[in-house]
Amino acid sequence: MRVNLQYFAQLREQAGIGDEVVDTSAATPRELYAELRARHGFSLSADSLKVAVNERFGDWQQALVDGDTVVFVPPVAGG
Amino acid sequence: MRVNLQYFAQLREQAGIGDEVVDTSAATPRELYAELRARHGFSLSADSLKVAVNERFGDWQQALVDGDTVVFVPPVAGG
Amino acid sequence: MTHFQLTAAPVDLAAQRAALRDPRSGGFCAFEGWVRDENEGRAVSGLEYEAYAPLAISEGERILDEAMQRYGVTAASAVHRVGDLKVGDLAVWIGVSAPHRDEAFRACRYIIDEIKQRLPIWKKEHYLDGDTAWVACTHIGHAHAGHSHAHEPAAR
Amino acid sequence: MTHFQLTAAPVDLAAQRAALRDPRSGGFCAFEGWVRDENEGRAVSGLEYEAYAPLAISEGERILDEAMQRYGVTAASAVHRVGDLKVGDLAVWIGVSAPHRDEAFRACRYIIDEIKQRLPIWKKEHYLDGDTAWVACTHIGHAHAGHSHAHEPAAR
Repeated sequence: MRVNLQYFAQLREQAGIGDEVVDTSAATPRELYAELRARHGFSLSADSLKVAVNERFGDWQQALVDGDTVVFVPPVAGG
Repeated sequence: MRVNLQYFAQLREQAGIGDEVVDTSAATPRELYAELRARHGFSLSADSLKVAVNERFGDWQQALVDGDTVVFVPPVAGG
Repeated sequence: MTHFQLTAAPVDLAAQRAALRDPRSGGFCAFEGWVRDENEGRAVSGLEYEAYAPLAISEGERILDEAMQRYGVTAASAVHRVGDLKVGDLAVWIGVSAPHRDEAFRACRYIIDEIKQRLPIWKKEHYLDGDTAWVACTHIGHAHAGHSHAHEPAAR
Repeated sequence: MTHFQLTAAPVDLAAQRAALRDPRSGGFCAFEGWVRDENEGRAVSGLEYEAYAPLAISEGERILDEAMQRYGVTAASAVHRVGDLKVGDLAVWIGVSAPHRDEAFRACRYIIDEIKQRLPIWKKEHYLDGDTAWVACTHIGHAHAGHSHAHEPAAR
């Protein structure tokens, strides 16, 4: 399965890229984040993030589908 | 004793004048208002008014002094 | 900075706001009172404000000082129109800048509530049917020490 | 009328305000967030805001809709800057018009609180000493269903 990733803030800086396409066997966002954290050395644990799938807030346990766009959302500070 | 009066809102309309100078024997604003109410037919009772003497909020029982400027303040509605 | 003004001319909003800018301020709250097209079910065409100016200004400055002290804000100002206004016109403008938003909101709210209760300013509503009435928000008192709302009928 | 915008350009305050005018509105409340010269004791030289734009905009619109429904206001809008800002710059503008002032204040406060908690927008502070840090107001959640404030250290 192939998914699109966009990175923001700390995740973008730590990954060194703003987006990427990955081939993965991760079934859920939780599994996908564990895989990417190991690869990029992300300092943030999944507990401090939210996840968005296809431009909507999603669930860590939802089933990923080929072609999904996934964003892991670091703690925010608008305003 | 001579005091200066300025009228606003309903009191101005009912008096038909914006200000006047009166010779009075009233010792306090309360006595003065009773006298003026009788003369001008003011509909508002003293209970619904505040009094200002010389551009400050004052007391209904304070002693009036020759030359004082007195304003009876109808219910307000700024803003 | 505190400053209360009465004016018969339209308010320069950009100038009012600019006067409150401060590098220590992270939050700015403004309130505007606009002339509405109805009040208590009656269609309004416009209003006139009448003020006892020297006392309105000194009491307005006092309210701004109180807000500064109570909420620790950086700057506050207010301006109130007098004379004839039509529907949609700005009747009162209040601005507050403060380090954080909570103080800015609370101080701004305090100022408008006190202005409505304490300033010797009177409002006469003109209705579409040709009638008019002096409108009373309240007897003069402290807004934040209990409210009392009365609608004073026209004295014509 | 609800409208949430992200912009890399300075905000046109007069245009934002004008869009909220309505003859049914008697009260207008605006909030502005300004870049402050310090945060938690550190001297700040400027900030950069980064946003996940499509989700920030849809979530911003949702917050405005919620405020309209909860408080029965006439109109509400907000605009948030992205990119580099310096001390004194406007980071966020919110405006609400409503029949009465209470709804205008409460809706405006709701919107800024929710924006700070829920929008995927990130703030990196630049300090006078050359250091930088990503600042977190909170994990994403509902501001009005319990607060949690965290200061996320810089990840460099």
